[in-house]
Amino acid sequence: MRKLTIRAAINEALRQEMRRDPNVYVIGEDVGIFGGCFGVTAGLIDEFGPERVVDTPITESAIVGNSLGAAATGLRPVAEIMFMDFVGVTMDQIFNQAAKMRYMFGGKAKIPMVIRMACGAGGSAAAQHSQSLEAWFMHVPGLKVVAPSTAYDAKGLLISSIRDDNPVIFVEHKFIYDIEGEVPEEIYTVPLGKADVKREGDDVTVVATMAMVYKALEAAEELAKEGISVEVVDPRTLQPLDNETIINSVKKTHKVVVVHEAVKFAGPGAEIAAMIAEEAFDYLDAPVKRVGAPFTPVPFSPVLEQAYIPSTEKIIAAIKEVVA
Amino acid sequence: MRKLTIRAAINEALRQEMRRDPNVYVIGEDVGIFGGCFGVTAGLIDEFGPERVVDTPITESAIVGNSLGAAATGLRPVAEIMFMDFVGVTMDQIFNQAAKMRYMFGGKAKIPMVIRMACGAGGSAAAQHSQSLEAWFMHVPGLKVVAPSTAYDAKGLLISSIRDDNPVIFVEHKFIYDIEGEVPEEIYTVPLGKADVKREGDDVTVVATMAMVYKALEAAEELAKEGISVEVVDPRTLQPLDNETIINSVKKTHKVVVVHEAVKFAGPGAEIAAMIAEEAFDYLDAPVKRVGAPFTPVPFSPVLEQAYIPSTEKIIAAIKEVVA
Amino acid sequence: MAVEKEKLQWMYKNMLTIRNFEEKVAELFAAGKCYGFVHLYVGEEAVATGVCANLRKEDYITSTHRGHGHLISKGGDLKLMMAELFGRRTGYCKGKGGSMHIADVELGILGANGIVGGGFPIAVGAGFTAKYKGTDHVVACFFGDGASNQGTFHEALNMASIWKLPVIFVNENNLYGISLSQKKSMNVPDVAARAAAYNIPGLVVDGNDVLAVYEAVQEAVKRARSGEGPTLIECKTYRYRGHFEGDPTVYRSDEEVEEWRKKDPIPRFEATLSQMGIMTEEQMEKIRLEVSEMIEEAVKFAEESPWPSPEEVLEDVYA
Amino acid sequence: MAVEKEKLQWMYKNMLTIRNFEEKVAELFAAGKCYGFVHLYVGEEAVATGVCANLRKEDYITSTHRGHGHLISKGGDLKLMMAELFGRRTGYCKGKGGSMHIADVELGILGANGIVGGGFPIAVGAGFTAKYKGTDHVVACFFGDGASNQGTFHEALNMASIWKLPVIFVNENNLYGISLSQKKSMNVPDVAARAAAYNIPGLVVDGNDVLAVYEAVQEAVKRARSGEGPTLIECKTYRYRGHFEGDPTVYRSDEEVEEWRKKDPIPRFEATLSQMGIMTEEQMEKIRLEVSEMIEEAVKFAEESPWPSPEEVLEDVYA
Ligand SMILES: Cc1ncc(C[n+]2csc(CCOP(=O)(O)OP(=O)(O)O)c2C)c(N)n1
Ligand SMILES: Cc1ncc(C[n+]2csc(CCOP(=O)(O)OP(=O)(O)O)c2C)c(N)n1
Ligand SMILES: [Mg+2]
Ligand SMILES: [Mg+2]
Repeated sequence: MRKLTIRAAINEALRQEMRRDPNVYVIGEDVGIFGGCFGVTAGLIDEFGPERVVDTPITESAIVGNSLGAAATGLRPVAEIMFMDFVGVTMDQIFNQAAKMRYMFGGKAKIPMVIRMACGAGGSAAAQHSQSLEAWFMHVPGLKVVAPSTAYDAKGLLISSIRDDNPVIFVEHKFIYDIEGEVPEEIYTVPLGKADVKREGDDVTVVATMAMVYKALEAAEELAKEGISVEVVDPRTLQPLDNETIINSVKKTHKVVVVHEAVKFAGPGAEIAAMIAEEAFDYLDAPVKRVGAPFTPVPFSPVLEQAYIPSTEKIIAAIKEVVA
Repeated sequence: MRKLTIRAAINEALRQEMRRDPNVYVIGEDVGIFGGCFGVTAGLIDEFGPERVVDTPITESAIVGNSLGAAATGLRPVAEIMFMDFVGVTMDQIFNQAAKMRYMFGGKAKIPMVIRMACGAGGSAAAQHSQSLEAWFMHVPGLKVVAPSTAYDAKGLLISSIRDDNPVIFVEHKFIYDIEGEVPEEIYTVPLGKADVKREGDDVTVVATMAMVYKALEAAEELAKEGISVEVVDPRTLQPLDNETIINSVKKTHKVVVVHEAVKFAGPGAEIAAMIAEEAFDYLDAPVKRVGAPFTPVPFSPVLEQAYIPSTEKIIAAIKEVVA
Repeated sequence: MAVEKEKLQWMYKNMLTIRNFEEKVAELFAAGKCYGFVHLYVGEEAVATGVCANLRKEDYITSTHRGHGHLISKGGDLKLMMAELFGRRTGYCKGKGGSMHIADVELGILGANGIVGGGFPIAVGAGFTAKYKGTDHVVACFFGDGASNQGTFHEALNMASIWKLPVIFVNENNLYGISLSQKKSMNVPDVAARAAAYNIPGLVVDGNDVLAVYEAVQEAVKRARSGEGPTLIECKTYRYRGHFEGDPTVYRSDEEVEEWRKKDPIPRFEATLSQMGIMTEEQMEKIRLEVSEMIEEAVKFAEESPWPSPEEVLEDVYA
Repeated sequence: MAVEKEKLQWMYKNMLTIRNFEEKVAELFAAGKCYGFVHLYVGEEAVATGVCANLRKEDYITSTHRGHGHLISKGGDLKLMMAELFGRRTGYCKGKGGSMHIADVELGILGANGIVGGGFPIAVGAGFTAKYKGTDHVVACFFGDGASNQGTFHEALNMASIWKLPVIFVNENNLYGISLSQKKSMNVPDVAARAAAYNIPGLVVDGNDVLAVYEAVQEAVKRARSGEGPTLIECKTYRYRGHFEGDPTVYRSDEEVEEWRKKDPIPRFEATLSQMGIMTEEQMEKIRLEVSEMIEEAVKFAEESPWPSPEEVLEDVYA
């Protein structure tokens, strides 16, 4: 099958959904002629014009709030917040307004909007351009949180997100944009709330998200040589979280390591680990391990950043600890 | 000993620290003649004047950013964000600026500032005036997070927070402001990062925060009648979290229930439970239970709100499940 | 300006309705029948009335924490409003929202809002839809003097201006943001002065004169419908009650309140109506009775309505 | 205006230093020796220079993502700056910050900032300290045309105005916020027009004329030091390079760049200096050499500096 990068897969999802539904449009900073800070919206303005590929001033509260007002009145915006780190300036519009509007109105509003944002470290972009903050959004009732790791998933999940009648936070790890994978040309959906087993195994479950899926697979490959069989589960959506698939894997392997790039403390893995400790305790043969970033802002220097980002070696070490 | 409400204990801490150190001042909306939305700063303006009890426009980003700029240049602001729910409009100044400034500058800045904010449901204040969002701040390296449950702790912890050279998020549960407790008249500190065992017990550990400490104590009292001995641990500060005290309790009881008012999913208890499942797994005889709010915004109607807030009954039921 | 008789009568009735509704709510709140935070609109009735008299059903409004008057003026159902304040299942939000979150999207009411400044960008978004879809709908965005200092004010007015969106920004300057006098919260006498920063018209009107508000907004709506973009209209007014029910109002003098009582928009409009020969005192009395009956009915509806059942807490989070 | 000779010479040298530093960084970045996002100040040298020529060591600045010029002008050490861009332990932030976060609190440099608009409230806070402590320190807050649409702009200018804080808001209007032309991001030709919303002076100056900038800021600093409050000064200028290193600049024309090249602040100031008889071409050449030596030394220092050790990642989070 044809291969696309994650970047191109997302671009294709946007393009196909915009062709299908005239109410779908893209809005954000530099999404037009510039094609988006990461090139994700490249070329869309040529096909759809500036009315549907809307360049905004640098005012994220207005971008999100505008999208919310538009969604509540019949459109289906896909807003881009360049770097996930910038959500701080628009957090209120996301969590108090978009996420809660339906509930506060007693179910009498539909808010079909997607907010795309790029997370992740790896390019020495430092403390305000490298964060992974998905845990915050998981904690907000009313939001869905999507975090793909492959081009196939990215396209199918974005299409599902656009068609969803709720606000969806769509997180894109900026350092996997270039990774290629097979992607059907036609429109298809990947359902929200379904995890995917990226590799089957018997001895230990690794639950990993986004860029960490690749490191987990590398670790699995490495450990296979030593006779340790690792199953890698990618939740793909963090809210709703597919507890069932995760628990089923733990029931089989009895051991689990949760891996993400976000800060470990109170990170996305805290919920996953706590859920396992609560709901699959009787199947566990070892402590629930977590691998995440240390409790520091993201440093700039490549040397420090490499020490900061969870490595394949750290994942291997954690797996060895639980299978020991 | 003399008894004070939590409200009065906080007021006294502010007053005594302002007397001691001319660089300490209070800033926020309606903190002056109005005495703060919850009356916490009542009377301070009479003693210290409008220069040190600073009423601001309704601009939370400017309140926090101003405090940060002042802290970085030699003052010790205590800012008030009336309702914790309002942090969304100033999140960037808190997590990208205040929390990270020291690290980004290579350790060459001191940011002695406190941000007080009131959390919690209970008065039909609905979705945007009732939240408990401490989990967000726990996930931010560079912040400390304090969450007292008693008047004694509130005073001592606030004094420690004011004297700390880092940004401290000081969370006050608005529906325990009126609860009285013994409070020494003199200045004293309660160290940040030390949990407190609010009741000793042998059969099960309940880790509870803020308003939930009282419900946990009620549950303990109730269960004592049935011969179940409950230990109640109050972390008091959530960052740094006193893992040691919690683990020691679990080592003794082998069973644990984590209780908070915040939404359960990805809430503060996720970290506590995951930490226990990782570090005290071998001492656990039962699943790590969590009791928290359901995955919904806070509803308005008293009937719904009562169903929303974790109740003593739910805590009792959870305890019974783990000790069964 | 010639305003049709029916419209003038509607304005009168609407102002009375707001006044009576609010005074009843004050009473019910004191009696423990309504819950939470309640911010009343007593004294400011001319603003919402004069604004919404220019709007169609398809037009939108965004409201604030002090929203009852806006909602009533945009056609909100008194029974559903009252039931919501009572926390009943029959309320506008099934008891989930309360005073600060009442909405009726069908009527274009995009919600009261508990966050000061929260409504600005949402209003701009509704205006964006109108432009995107090529309708001539307009949006009225209500906000206070205090709110005009919030960052979202700036972002939203700028965005509405550059895209010429059909939004009328209606400032209700009641001189205070809770306890802080507008004089201390900004360094310009008029919020309207800020329109210049976005190169849009900015007007000051007497917010206790319903016809003055009506006229100013009429012009702004015309501009908006014809694609000429937003307008900022500042209505100088006053709230007679505390910021919220329970506020001891230590921050203002009785004299000031008295001064403003003399400018009460309702007696003023009554005088105008009888001068213009639009209504006699008897006709007004009839309307007063009608209104108070409507309010009584709303209270009765609310009181007799069922509570939500506890399980309903879990519903309506997602579509 | 009579400016002392030494100050004029300092200005010249400072502008050259920024220009050389930035061009060297462009080269080093292309060679893979500097990392991350680098936003260069080439073309805008007159602004930071003219501003900081009015400041004392005790005064403060807040900077932006495009901060090298500000830092150099406030006295930042070139070696420590360069070492930081190289990610070395000897850098200003021990390699933890990089280009977007360089700071020197001792010199009153409260940091570059990766968040557009992030510095506004921080600047106001430094001004608050000056007022609280009764010093006559002032703060220069640098920001772009794009940043002036962000909500924090509004909140900060309002706060500085009501409290008469000693802050000079220095807008560097280089016509673009990344790809978006200022014409499309706001509906007023001048950012300075926004000063009226806060009732503070708002001026437009030629940002490529260092003496014009100097003079305008001198007045503003005087106001600020004497407790009269903030000023907004818009400096019209242009960046010759892309938004960040690597930007293909598809959003602007070569003609436009050429037009602005003709207004290059450095040759212009050279002409002025020789006209005024302040410096001869030989003296300028001498300074050029001095500057390029300083830059070479800074690069050498950076290149020879040790990397941080991986464990250092955990340090400096808390005091
Ligand atoms: C972001 C935020 N900050 C603070 C508050 C608390 N608050 C509620 S209403 C209010 C005053 C609003 O003043 P104004 O905009 O003038 O409206 P008014 O109440 O006078 O009608 C404040 C400070 C809030 N709800 N949201
Ligand atoms: C809150 C936020 N939004 C967006 C960005 C991405 N960004 C970095 S610089 C920039 C443009 C800033 O334009 P301007 O203020 O005019 O400064 P200039 O780059 O022209 O010097 C943008 C959009 C950011 N860093 N922070
Ligand atoms: Mg007001
Ligand atoms: Mg610019």
